[in-house]
Formats: sequence, C-alpha cells, structure tokens
Amino acid sequence: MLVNQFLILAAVLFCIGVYGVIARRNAVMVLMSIELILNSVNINFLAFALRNGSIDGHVFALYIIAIAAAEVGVGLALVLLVYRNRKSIALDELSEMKG
Amino acid sequence: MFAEASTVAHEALSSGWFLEHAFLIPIIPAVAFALIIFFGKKLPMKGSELGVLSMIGSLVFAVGAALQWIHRVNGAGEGQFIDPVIRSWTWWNSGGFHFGIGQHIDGLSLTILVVVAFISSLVQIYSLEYLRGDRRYTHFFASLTLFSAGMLNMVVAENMIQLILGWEIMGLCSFMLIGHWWEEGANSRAALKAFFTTRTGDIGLLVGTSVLFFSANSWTQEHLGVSGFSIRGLSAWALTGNPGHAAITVGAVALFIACIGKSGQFPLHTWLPDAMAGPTPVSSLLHSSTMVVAGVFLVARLYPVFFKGMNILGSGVNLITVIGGITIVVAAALAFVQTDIKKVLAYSTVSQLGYMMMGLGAGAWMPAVFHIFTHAFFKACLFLAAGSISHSASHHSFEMKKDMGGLRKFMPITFTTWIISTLALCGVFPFAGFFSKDEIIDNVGHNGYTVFMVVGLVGAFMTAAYMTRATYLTFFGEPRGASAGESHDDHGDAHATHDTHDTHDAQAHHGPHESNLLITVPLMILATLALGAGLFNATPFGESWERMTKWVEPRSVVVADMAHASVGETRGVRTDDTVAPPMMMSSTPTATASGEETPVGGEALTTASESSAHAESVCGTSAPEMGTCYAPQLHHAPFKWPKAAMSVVIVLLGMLISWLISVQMYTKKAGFFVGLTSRNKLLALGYGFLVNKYYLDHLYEKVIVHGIAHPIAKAAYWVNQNILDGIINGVGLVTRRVAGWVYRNVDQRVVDGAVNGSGAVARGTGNALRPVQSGKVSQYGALLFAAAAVAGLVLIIVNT
Amino acid sequence: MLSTLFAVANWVSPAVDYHAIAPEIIVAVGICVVLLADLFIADRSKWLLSTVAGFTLLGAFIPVLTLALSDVGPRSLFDGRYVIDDFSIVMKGLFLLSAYVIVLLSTTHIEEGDYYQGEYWVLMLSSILGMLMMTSSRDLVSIFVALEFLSIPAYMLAAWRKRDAKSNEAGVKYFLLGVFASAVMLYGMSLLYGVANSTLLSDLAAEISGELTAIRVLAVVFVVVGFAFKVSAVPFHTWAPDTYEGAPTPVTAFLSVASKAAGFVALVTVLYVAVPGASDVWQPLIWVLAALTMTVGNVMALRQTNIVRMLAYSSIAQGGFILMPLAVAAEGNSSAAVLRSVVTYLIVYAATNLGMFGIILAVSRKTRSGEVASFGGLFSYAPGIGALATIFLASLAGIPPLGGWIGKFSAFQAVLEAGTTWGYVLAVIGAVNSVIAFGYYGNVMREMWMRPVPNGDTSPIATPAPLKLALGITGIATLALGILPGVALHFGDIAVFTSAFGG
Amino acid sequence: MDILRDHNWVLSVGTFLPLAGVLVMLFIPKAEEQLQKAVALITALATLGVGVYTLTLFNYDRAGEMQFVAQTNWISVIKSTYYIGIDGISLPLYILSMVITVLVMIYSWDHIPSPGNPKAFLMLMLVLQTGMAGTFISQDLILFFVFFELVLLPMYFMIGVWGGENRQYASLKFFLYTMFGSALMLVAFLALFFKTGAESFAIPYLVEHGGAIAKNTQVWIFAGMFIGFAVKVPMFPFHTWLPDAHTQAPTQGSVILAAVLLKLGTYGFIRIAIPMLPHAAREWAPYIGLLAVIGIIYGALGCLAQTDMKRLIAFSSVAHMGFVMLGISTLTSFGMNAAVFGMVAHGLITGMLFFVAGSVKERYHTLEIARLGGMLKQVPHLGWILGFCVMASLGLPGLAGFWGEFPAILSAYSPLHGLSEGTFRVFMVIAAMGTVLAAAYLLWLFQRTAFGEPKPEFGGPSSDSHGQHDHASHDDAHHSDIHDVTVYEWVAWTPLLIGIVVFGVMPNLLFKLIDPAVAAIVSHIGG
Repeated sequence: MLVNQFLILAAVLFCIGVYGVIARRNAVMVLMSIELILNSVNINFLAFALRNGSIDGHVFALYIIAIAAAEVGVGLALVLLVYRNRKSIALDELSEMKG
Repeated sequence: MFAEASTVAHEALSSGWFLEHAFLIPIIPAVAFALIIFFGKKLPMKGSELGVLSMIGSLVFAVGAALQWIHRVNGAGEGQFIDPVIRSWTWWNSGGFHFGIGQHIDGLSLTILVVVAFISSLVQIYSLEYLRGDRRYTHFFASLTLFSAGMLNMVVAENMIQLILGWEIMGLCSFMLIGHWWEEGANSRAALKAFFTTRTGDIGLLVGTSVLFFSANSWTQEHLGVSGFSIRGLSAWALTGNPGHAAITVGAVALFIACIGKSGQFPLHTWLPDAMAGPTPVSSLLHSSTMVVAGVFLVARLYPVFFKGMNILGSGVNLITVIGGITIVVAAALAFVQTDIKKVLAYSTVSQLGYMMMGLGAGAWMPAVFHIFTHAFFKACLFLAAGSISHSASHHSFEMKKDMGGLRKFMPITFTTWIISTLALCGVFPFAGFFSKDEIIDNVGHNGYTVFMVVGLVGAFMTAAYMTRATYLTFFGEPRGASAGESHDDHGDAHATHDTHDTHDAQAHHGPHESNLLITVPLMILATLALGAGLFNATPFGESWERMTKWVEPRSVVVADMAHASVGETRGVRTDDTVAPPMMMSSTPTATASGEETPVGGEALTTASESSAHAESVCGTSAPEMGTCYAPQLHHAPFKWPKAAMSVVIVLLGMLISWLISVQMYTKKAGFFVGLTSRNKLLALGYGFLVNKYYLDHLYEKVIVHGIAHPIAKAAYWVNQNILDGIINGVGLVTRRVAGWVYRNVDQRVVDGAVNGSGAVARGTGNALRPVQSGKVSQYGALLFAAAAVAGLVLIIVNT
Repeated sequence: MLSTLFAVANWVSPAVDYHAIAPEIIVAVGICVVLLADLFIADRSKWLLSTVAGFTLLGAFIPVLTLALSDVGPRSLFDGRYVIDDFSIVMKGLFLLSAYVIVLLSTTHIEEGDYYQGEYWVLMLSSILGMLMMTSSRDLVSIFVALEFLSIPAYMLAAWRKRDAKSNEAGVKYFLLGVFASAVMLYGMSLLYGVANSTLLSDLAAEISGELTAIRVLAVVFVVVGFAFKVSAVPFHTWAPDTYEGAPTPVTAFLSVASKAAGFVALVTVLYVAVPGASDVWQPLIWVLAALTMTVGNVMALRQTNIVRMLAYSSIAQGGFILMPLAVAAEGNSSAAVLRSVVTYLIVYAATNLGMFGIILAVSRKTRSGEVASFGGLFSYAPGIGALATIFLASLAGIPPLGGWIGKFSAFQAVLEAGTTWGYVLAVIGAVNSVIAFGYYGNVMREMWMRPVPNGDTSPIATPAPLKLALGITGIATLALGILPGVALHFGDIAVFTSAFGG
Repeated sequence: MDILRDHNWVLSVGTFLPLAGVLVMLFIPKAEEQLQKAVALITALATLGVGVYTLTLFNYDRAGEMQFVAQTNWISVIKSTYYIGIDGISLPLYILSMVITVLVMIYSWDHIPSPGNPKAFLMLMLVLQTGMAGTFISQDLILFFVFFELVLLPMYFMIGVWGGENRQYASLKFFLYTMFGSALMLVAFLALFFKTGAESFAIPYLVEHGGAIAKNTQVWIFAGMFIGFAVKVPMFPFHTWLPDAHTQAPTQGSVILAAVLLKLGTYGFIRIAIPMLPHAAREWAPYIGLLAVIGIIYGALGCLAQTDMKRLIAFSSVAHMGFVMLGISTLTSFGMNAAVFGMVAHGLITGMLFFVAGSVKERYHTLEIARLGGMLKQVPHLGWILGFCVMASLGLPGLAGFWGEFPAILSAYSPLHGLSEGTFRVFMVIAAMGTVLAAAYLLWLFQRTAFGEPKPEFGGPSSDSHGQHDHASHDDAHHSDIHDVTVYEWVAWTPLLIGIVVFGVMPNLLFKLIDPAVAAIVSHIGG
C-alpha cells in the first residue's frame, strides 16, 4: 500500500509548518503554519488507520479537526486583540517582556 | 621535763604529719589569693596581711615537713633508699588514662619549698613598705601570693600536668607583676615579652610531656601502677625501663627548651633584663630566686630523664652544659656594661643560673641544687638592697652612674648587707656562694668536663669584676644625681608614674637616708643567710658537714619491686597512705668512687642481689634486671684545698682589677693614688701589692680595659641588643607581618574571594542566558523545536 | 473498510459508572450554571458568580472524598480509556482544592478589575474540568482532548486584561507556543499510533518496548516534549516568564500551580503507563531537562527585579526538582518512590506557591507595584503578612520544618533510591541548586526584614476576607505539611498506581 | 532499657517549651516590651529548670548509654521516627544551650540592639533554643536534620536585622554557606540510608550497620557529611562566613553562635559521621587533622592581622575549633574527650568574650583596638573580666580552656592505631606552636585595650589636665556613657565566669560524663 508516501507527505507538511512557525513574523501566517502541522498529523493518523484497519485513527483525526477549529478561533481572537491595541500583528514587536 | 619536751619533739618529728600534708603548702596561698581578690580591698591593710600570713603559714608547713624529712633520713640506715612521700588523688580520667593530682615530697622539693616560702615571706614583708600607697596595692599582693602558690604547686607536683599547671600560673603572674605599672607602655610591653618568651619555651614543655607520657605510660602502669605523667614513674622508667633512645632524647631536649625559656638561658635570656620593669620586690622574688629557678628545678626534678636523654657523664659534652656554659660567660659579659643596677643583677642571675645548669649537665646534681639554695638568699638580698636604695636614696632611679654613688655613708645597713651578699655571690670564702659555686666548678672538672670548669672559673672572675664595679658605682665616690638630691623629671623610670611618687618627694629633698625596718630587717636576715647558708653543706669541713647531701640527694640504689598486683598500695599511689619503705636489695653508701671504673651492666644485673659494689653502679649505667632505680649513680669530687684556694684567688683578683678600673674610670677627678687610699680602707690594706701602680695602671687602662674587657663586653652587649633581642622582637614583628599578608591576600582574596566569586558566577550565568529570553515568539519556537529535534537525533543515534 | 463499518454497526453504548465521573459532571454543571447566571443577574450582584464557582469546586470535592473512601478498586470506564484510581483521585482532590484557593485569590481581584466576571469563572472552571479529565485519561485521544481543554481557556485567561498590552502579549505567546508544542506532541502521538495500532496507553506499553526503532524514539521524544512544554521545563520554558509576568496575578498563580501540575500528571501517566519500555529514551532526556531546568531557572531568577517574574523562574526551577526523580523512574524498583515524590512535591508546592501569590496580591493591593523593592520593610508595618511571606519563601527554599523541605527531601530520596551514579550526580546538582535558590528567596526576605520602607508609607495593608482565608489555608497547610510530613507523603504513597513497571 | 526510658518526657518538654513561650508572646502586643521580655525570660528559665531536672534524673553511672529514650512514629513512609535520647556527650551541650539562652535573655533585658522590636528578637531566640536543644537530643537523622536547619532562619534574621553596618551581606553569606553544607549533608544522609538497606534513619541503627558499607562508598558519603559539618564548625577553608557573621551579629547573636551553634558541626562529626562511617573516618582522619592544624595556625594569623576586637575573637574561634577537630581527628577516645571538653570550654569562654566585646562596643561605640586603651583604668571590672577571659582562652592551666587544648595536643601524639603516627606528631608540634600564637594575639589584644592610659577621645587624661573626674563639663557624648559593668551584665556573666573556673579546676566533672559516651562511640571505630 502507499502508506509511506502518505507519511512522507505528512513529514514534508510538518517541516513546512515548523519552518513557517519559526520563520514567519506575521501572526496569521504562523497560525496557518500550525494548521499545516496539525493537518500533517491528521494525514499520519489516517494513513496509519487505513494500514491498520482500525478506526481509532479516524476518531483521533476528527478530534484534531474539531479542536484545531477551536484553537484557530481563539488564536484569531487574540490576534485581533493585539491588532486593536497596537495596530500591528508583527510578532517581533510583541517583545515588551524579556530577560 | 626536758626529757619530756624532747620526747614530745621527737614524737612530732617522727609523726610525719607535715610530710603527708605537704600538699597544703601551695593550697594556703591559693586560698589567700581568692580571699584577697574578693575581700582584700575591705581589709584594714588592703589584703596585704592575708598575703604575708599565708606565706608564713606555708613557711611553717614547709619547715615542719623539712624537719620531719630530716628526722626520717637520719633515722634511715646508711644508703637506704628513702621513699619520697607520694600521695595522689584522681583528678580526671579520660580515654582510659588516669590523671592524678597530689604531692611528691623528697629532699629536693623540700629544699625548694623552704626557700620559696622563706623568700616569699620576706619579700612580702618588704613590699608592705616598698609599695605603700600604690594604686594597685591589693592587686599586687594578690598576684604575688598567687605566684607563690603556683611556684609551690610546681614544686610539690606529683606529675607533669600538675607541674605544668604551676609553671603556667607563674607565667601568668609574672605577666601581671612585671606589668604592674601598666600605664607605662614600656612596662606592659616588657610583661608581654616575658610571658611570650617563656610561653614559646613551653611548646617544648607540652611536646616533651606528651612524648614522655606516651613512651613511658604503658611501662609505668605495668610496673608501678602510675601514669606516664607521674614524676616518680618517669624517673624510674628512664633508668629502669630501657626507654627508646629516640623517645627519651626528644623528650629531654623538648623539656630543656622549656627550661631555657623559663630560666633565661642563652639565647632566650633577653626577656629577663626587660622584666626588671616590674617593682623591685617582684624582681627579687621572681627573677632572682624562684621563678627563673623553675627551669633548673625541672631539670633537677626529672634528672633521670635528662641523665639518660642527654647522656650525662656519658660524653664530654652535652646540650645542658653547653647552654649553661655559654650563658655564664655571655651574661657575665653583659653585666659589665649595664648602668642600671637591677640589670646588672638580672644578668648576674642569668649567669648564676648558667652555673646551675652547667652543674646539672655535668652530673654535679647536689652542688647545683645547693647553689639554688644559697643563690636564692644572696641574690634576693642584693635585689632588695637595690630596691632599698632606689626607695630611700635615689628616688626610684636605678641608674648607678646617674643617680647613685657614695651611699655607704647614708645607708649603712643596706651597704653592709649588699657587701656581704656580693662577697657571697662572688664566692669568697667563707660566704655561702663559695660552698656552692666552688663545688659546682670542682665537680664539673672532676666529672671530666675540663673545658667547662675553665668556663666556670672565667665566670667567677667576671662575676667578681662586675659586682665590684657595681658596688663601687653605687656606694663609693660622691653622691650623684637623685641621691644628691637633684630633682629629675627627665628619667622615665617606671615609678615616676605610680602614686608612691608623691609620698617620697619629701625624702628626695632631704637627701638619701636609710630605709625603715620593714625593709632593712629582711635585708639583714637574708644577709645573715648569705653569710651562713653555706655551712649547710660545707664540704671543706669534711663528711659530717655535708648535711644537705645526706638529706637531699636521693640514694641511687636498686629498689626491689613488689609483686605487680600490690604495687599500687605499697607505692601509696592511688591510696591516701604514705609509702611504706620498700625492702632493700642492696645498701651502699653513695660514697666517692671514680666514675671510670663502673663495671659493665650485664655483670651488675646478674650479681645485683648480693654484691653491693655492683648494685651501686647499676643505676644510670644500665637498667637492672629486676627492681627499680629512681636516681642515677653520681660521684662527688673529693674536696681539695688548693683548688678552692685557686678559685678564691681568681675571684679576689677579679675584684681587685675591677676595683682599680672602676676607680680609674669613674673618679678620675681626684688624684688617683691619693684618692684611692683616702677613699677606701680595703684598698689601703691591699696597697702592699699595688706598689707598681703605674705599671698596673698602664696594664689595666690600655690593655685590659680599652683593649679587651670593654670592647668585648660592649660587642657582646651590642650583639645581644641588636641580634638576639632583635631576633626575638623580630620574630614577633615578622609574625604580625605574615599574619597581615595572609589575612589580606589569602583569606580575603583567595578563600573568601572564591566564595563571593561563586555568587558572581551564578549571576554571570544569568546574564549570559539573558539573550535566550529575547521575548520573540519565533525564537522561542525555534528553540523549542531545535531542542526537540536535537534530543530526538541524539537519542535515535544512541538507541539504534 | 467493511470491517470498520461492522465495527460501527454493532456498537453498544458502554455502561457508565456515574459515581466515578461525578466530579467532572458537577464541575460541568457548575460551568453551565455560571454561564447562564451571568446572563441574567445584575452587575452589582456578580459577586454571586465567584461564590457559585467556589461552591462548585467544593461540591465536586465531595464525590472525590466518597470515591476515595469507597473500597471499590480502580474504576475503569470505556474499556480502560478512562480510569479512576487512587492516583487520579488524589490529583483530582489537589486540583479542586488549589482551584478553590485560586478562586479565593481571584475574587477581589476580578471584582475590582473592570472586566467581565462570568466568563472568567467559566473559563477557569472549564480549565479545571480539563485537568480533572487529565487525571483519569488513559488514552491518547482523551489525554489530547483534556490537554486542549485545560489549555485553551488558559490562553484566554492569560490575555484576560484585554486592554493591557502586556496581557495580550502574554496571551499570544502562550497561545502560539502552546499550540505549536501540542502540534509537535500530536505528531509524536500519531507515530505512536502508527507503531502500536492503538491509542490505548496500556496497548502502547506492550508495543513500545524491546528494540527501539528511530520512529519509536522520535515518537516518544516528541510526546515528552509536548508535556515538557506544559511543565515549562528548560529549554521549553521560554513562554513561562513572559506569560506569568503579563497575565493577571491570579491567573499566573493558576498557571504556575494547576496547569503545571496537570502537565506533570499527563507526563507521569504517559511515562508510567504508555512508554515504560522506552525508558532508555526518556530517562536521559528527563535527566538533562531536570538538570537544565533547575539550574537555568535558578540563575535566571537570581537577577530578576519583578517579583512575579522572579516567581516564574522559581516555579520553573521547582519544576526541575519535580522532574528530577523521574529521571530514574525506571531504575530498579524506584518507580513507586519516584511517583510518590512527584505527587508529594506537587501537593506541597501547590500550597506554598499559592500562598506566595496570595501575599503578592495582598501587598500589591497597597503598593501597586510588582517590584521586589516594593516589599521593603514589609515586616515592620505588616508583621503578620511579613511572617507568612517568610514562611512561604522559606518553604519554597526547602528549609525545614516547612512544607518545602519534605518535597525536596522526598525528591532527593527517590533519586538516590535508584542508586545509580547518574542519580547521585543529579542529586548533587539539585543540592547545589537548592542553595542558589535561596539567593533570590533570601533576597526577598531581606527586603521585608532588613530594608527600609520604600516611600516611608507604612499604612497597614487591608486584606479582603477571601484573601485572608486563602492565606490562612495555604499557611496552615505549609506548616502542617512540614511538621507532619507524613501527611503529604501518605497521599503520595496511596497515589502510586499500578504502573507497567512490572508492578 | 527500661531504666533508660522512664521520664523520657523531660527531653521533649525541655526542647519544645520555648515554642510554647513563642506562642504566648504572639498574643502579646508589640508595645508591651517589658512583658515580652519577662515572658521570654521566664520561658527560658523554665526551660533551664527542666534541663536541671534532667540533670538530676540523669543516671551518671550509665552515661555511656542513651537515656530518656523516646521513640514514636513520625514519618512512617520514609521510615523516620521521632526518636530522642541523651547521653554523656549530648548532656553538657544540651544544658549549655539552655544556660546560654537564659544568660542572653538576661543580657537582653537592657541591651536590645537597634532597631529594637524585642518581641521578634526574643521570639527568634526562643525558636533558636528549640533548634539547638533538639539537635543535641535527636537520635534520628531526619529529625537531626530538621533541628539542624531550624536554627538557620532565626540566626539569619538575628544577624540580618539586628546586626552591624554590613549585616545583610554577612547574614546572607552565613545562610548560603550553611545551607550549601547541609544540602550535601542531606544527600549523604540519604545515600547512607539506602546503602544500609533503607531500613531506618535511627542513628543507633545506622551506627550498627554503617560499618558494613564498602570503603569507597563510605569515603564518598563521608565527603558529603564532612562538608556539611565542616562548614558549621567552621574548618579551614570553609570558615570565611564566621568572621563576617560574628562581626556583624548583635552581641546576643555572636554569643549564641560561638557558644552553641559552632558545636553543632563538631557534634555531628562525633555523633554521626565518624561512628557511622568508620572506614571512611580512618581514611579522612589525616586530612581532617591537617585542616585542623591549618585552621589553628591560620586562625591565629588571622587574629594577629585584625584591628577589630570582635573580629579578632571571631577568628580565634577558628583556631580553637581547630584544636577540637584535631582531637576528633585522632579518633581516639582520649582525643574525642578533649574535643567535647573543648567544645564546652570554648562555648563558655568565647561566649564570655563576645559578651565583653558587646559591652565594650556599647560603651565606646567602637571596637577598633587602636582606639581603645586603658580599660583597666576607666572600667576596671570590665577590663579584668576581659583579662580573665583572655587568660582562659589562651589555655591557661586551671581554667577551662586548658583541658580542651592540652589533651587535644597530647592525643595527637598517638592517634588511633592504623593512622600515621608521624603525620599526627607533626600536627602535634604545629598545634603546640598554635598555643603560643594564641598567647600572642590574646595578650596583645589585652595589652592594647586594657593597659595604658585611656585615649583622649574617651576622656583619657591627656584630653584635659585633670583626667576623667570632670568630663561632665566637656562632654562630647562619647565617654559620658562609659560606665563599669552593670547589674544585668553581672548576673548574665557570673555563671559563665564561675563555669570557666569550676571546669578548669575540676575537669573530671565533665570528663567522667563524657568518657563513657565517647568510649561507646570509639568502640565502633575499633579504637
């Protein structure tokens, strides 16, 4: 079966996502990168579920999708909050507290 | 009824009560001390009476004990070993070791006890007048009494610990007494120096005691049932227990170092002259007749240890003789150039102590002890006389050149006593000094220490010389300075500050005068003894006169051991009974026999039981197979008039020469020749062989005085002040410097720095880590994932 | 595919032991009540909400007690995916009580701050609910869900003061990193699932053992990292200081105590139940984490001037101490001791740390400042609070006879019980750190006892009743735990659950 | 054992009574200063009373065994119990701590250091007392540790709040140092616990089984304990906290610190480290001895370098504890007897010296040796007391100091069989030199402070022609308050002075108490 391809795809997505999180300065882009990672995870689960013929993977994937939605909701809310206060969503500027 | 009286007396003598209660002798003054401290100020005589009474009390006990001892000795058979009266109570136990406290009374200790108690009493009486009105009158008597207590305790001590106790207490009191007028920085410094120098010597005391204790303890426990501290035990062990050579040598040397410090032997003698900063009674008690004798006493007390350790009689020279010899000459030379009368006496004391040491080192035990005895009287007398002068004539000055002279007219009693004691000190027949000093020199020579005999004679010559000089400066010529009634606020003498000052201004102005009875009576008593004490052991007059030898010198015979089980009881140790005289194995008079032909030990051992001739020689040469020795075998030089005469002549010569020099140097003003005769009877008599005056004059002036005597003495003094003393002070200074350096650099920088440094490091790390907490989300994320990835990689590599 | 459908077809609803999940239910109900009540009651009576929240938690505590007392063994629901054993009961109790204290701490703070109240309590309660679930979850899915359930509300709480830039920053940082971490963890979980073909922890245990392939190692590492983030172990701690400083103080207390504890619960569960076989992987990892965490946390704390930030680092360091024994959990038969020490430490730490936050709240009400210097001369004008603060600080520093020392002690004991060289080394590192730690705790004490009052303002501190109550509870707890350490250790002892370490 | 167990309540009461006093004082308002003092003093006296009662009950024939033993559950989970008892070693120190506390309380009656607040001050002191007493009676390592640590905080605050100019640095240093030591000590305790089979923390049990541990392990465990105790003693090079702490601490603090706290370390060595780890003790003994003699010389040098009276006394503690440690390091019962005696003697003497220093400071407002002088003239009693203590401290026979010092030196001549005699004999000589240095710095101190004329600034004669009798007229607030020893001071000091003399004259009072107990301990080393 084509499990490995799925896994590789997932790994690639994961790496892209991680890269995005680290490299991007725009909060929204970072959020999307995180979504990428979560989806890579979903792909993993589904691929494994198919290979093993159990439904746990599917279930897990569903949970992830749902929770990811919630996370994005909260995340966007926070970003909006920040934008309200400082008219910018560049994460670099969010470094008032350090040391 | 006379018979009854005699029987009563006999009862009293034979009872031995005083002997068994000799331990009370130090306790009396100790108690008195406490009383003076607490109630002294409230008493009518400010506590001084307590001091005097306690000393007299001790004196009574001491004399009583002495008489009983004499009685016991006379009762004993010829050559029978007389057991010392030993009592011991447990003081403390630790780690299986038993530490006793008690008394060890025999001829030696009794001699010293009597001397100390006697001199102390006189000095205290003397002080009643001398320190009248002093600010710290009470303190003075308290310290004086405690001092005597310490000395007495050291003398009766049954073991080393107790001895150290007394030894240290003396040190403390000398500190207090020398520094009595501590308002003067000089005095307190002198006090510090004295205490510190002696204390340095005490390292030796501690180390030596430890070494001997651990080497001897098992043997003494086994054979005598006493601890390795016990003096008796140590003596027996040294002679009988086949001590390890290293151990006993180290022990003896270490102890001797302590003696050097305490008895002001070369090179630790420099503290003694400084110690003259104390009041004169203190000088007379501590630094002439008692405290400085402690070192000599220790050597005499543990003589067997030194005998073995220093290999006395075994070789032509040993540490003790060397030190003693050097001290005699050096100190005498130094005495030449002193202008302070007390310093002259101080150096003469040092030199006399040198004699004692040399005597002990050369196996002349008895003469040395006897010299302690006689020296105490005339030296104390001299000091007190000096005190009397400064007290009543020279207005608290001791400067012979500046403030004295011609005093013989004003203070006849002082003068007479001084002259008598001086003659005694010089060792002129028939004064006390002659019998002791001459004996020392004689025996030293007889025991084969020829070199040191010469040294002794030279010493005698010098002694005579400097004493004459001092005498001349003080009592002859015209009154000078203070004694001439001049006012003098210039000289910074210790007394200048203390309160007696005022009380004596008056006298200073109506000129010098004789002191009152409280001062002169002690002087006269001492002078009498200085004259007569020699008869106690007047060897020249034959056997029957050698009383001291009979009473004091321990008989060196092999004492049989009881069965070990019963040792404890029979020796009276650990019980409160006195010692039962042990059965004898051999009875031999320790009569004279030449030291060369002592038979070999082995032979002696086999025949020890029946042959007295051998048994006698056993002790000291080698350990007896059975039985115990407590004293080494010593020999006495047969008295020969020629020798004696020679030494006397030397002495007289010294006086004479010195006299002429003095006259030359100190009273040039008047025509020498006329002045001489008119001024002085003695010289007028001796005029007969002074005919060729110019020749003599020339000789002395050019050759001896400017040629030899003065340069040498001066040089010696310079060396003394700048090198020896310099070293001693230098050591202190250097230590301070080192201390400062160590403290500043090592302690504060390195050790402490390391500590504070670690704190700084922690903070530094914090700062170093700061960039990590940059506040930037993306960097946090990067760190997070990087860490995860690295961890993953490493662990994968490790685990697969 | 058909098989799957069949599996779905003959699905029968499981029998639910409602007694077992009563605490969760009560809290859930409480949430709804608060939510609805918030809509209807007037602003001036909003204070009711905090009361309701408080009583909800206390109410939820009752079934915990009954569960503890019931002699039924471990209750297992949903064929082993949700287990109520002694461990979970003890932890539930801990969560509920500390949550209650936090409510007490929050009350005045929230009432005085002009922000919504209802939402605050809702969020807090739901986060608590997540924690309760976490204690019982024995399945990757439920762990994940519980984790998010307790995290997401926490994100929002952190950003609670929405017009305060710092608060926003705190929220955003916490959120982004949190989500990122959980994403990484999820990736690890997916690999685990792929390897073991099950999400049930006990099944995993069977698979993840023996020879370790790269996949397995990676999976374990990623999962551990996810939780390490939650417990803010160095180097996954970076969010903590900023978030703690920015978030409202009660929330900081909540994060530093409750959610950290939850993280440990999850970590312990996974390590003990799911991947004990992979101890070669996680023991070294945790060893390094613990050492780093203690050291970095302490040295960073040394140079903080803001007391909240200092406490943030201190709690990081404390986390290191809790981690320490886990580094030898699989050695010999030390697992029980290790778990005991973790639980004990969590209990003690909760009491002490909450108390300290209570002090900060009380003091800042007067000084309006978060600087350490604002504590100057505290003892002189408020001896009571000063003494309490001293007790808490000393306890944090681990000085007998205060609570903290028994935590440290049991940690040392556990790590030494293994008897391995690494164990000893770690113990020594810990010992040294416990000294460094006093550097900053002592600094605060010094401020309180030996320094003058900053602006000479020695007016007494007005402490509202709830705060007083909270301080009282925590103070007594701290003392009691220290003088009778048996108590804490006892709970730690019964909390030992049947792990997969051959036991 | 029954005889040894009855009346076992006395120890607990004697230990925790002060806490009761603390509770009472909690409820007395801060303003009621006299009442506070009274309560504190009464508590201390009551405690001492219990202590004296203990003395009467103590069975002196069995001083070698633990008496008044009490053992109840405490932390069953980790097998630690509340296990207390007292024997010939603990008893003197236990009583000493009580006496010192009482005396300090009396002294505090009119000597509350700034910034006042006797309530807190006295409460801390009572807590301190509990800690000290508890340490000496606990027979369980954990219990011991708890008490051992309990003294830290009160002392930290005592120094830090009521101390001198540089108090904060000093207090923190003191704390960190000690904490560092005790942290490692705790690790060592635990290691020991597990190596003996994790059966029990009871000291007797561990002494029983500790010997079985492999030598190398022992050496390592000992290292941990060594640091813990050596810091407390303090031994070179862990001593640097001491001078700072002493110099900065208030008089009462210094006294307690010197008299009791330092003993905790040496006590730990004798009671715990050495008997439990005999092999390690043998391995370590030479190094301990070395550090001890270094400490003796080093402390003396430190003293000579000081310009501050109090700091000098503090450094002298380093030297004296060096003698104690030397005695311990010989591992012979003789040496350890000396050590224990030395602890008590040092407690009395140095405590007394710090009292004097405190009073000097109070009168002259300085402790600069260079500025002092002529005390014998100005305040004769104080001066003579100083002189007395100096003599006692430099180990004059007949006073307590000697019996700690001389036997220690003596014991170094023949250490436990198996230790290098040569090494220890060298130590002995060095230590003997130490006594001379001791004489040097102490007499130097005495000569410069007590002898001579008072300095002008304190109304010495040269400040005006007529000396001191009218310095009311030209008073510069300096020597107005230079008065001689006050009643409170007499009351507080007399017991110490008496003790110094009594133990000096009758050392067996202590030795017969210590000896069997020490013998019991040494028997575990095979000495």
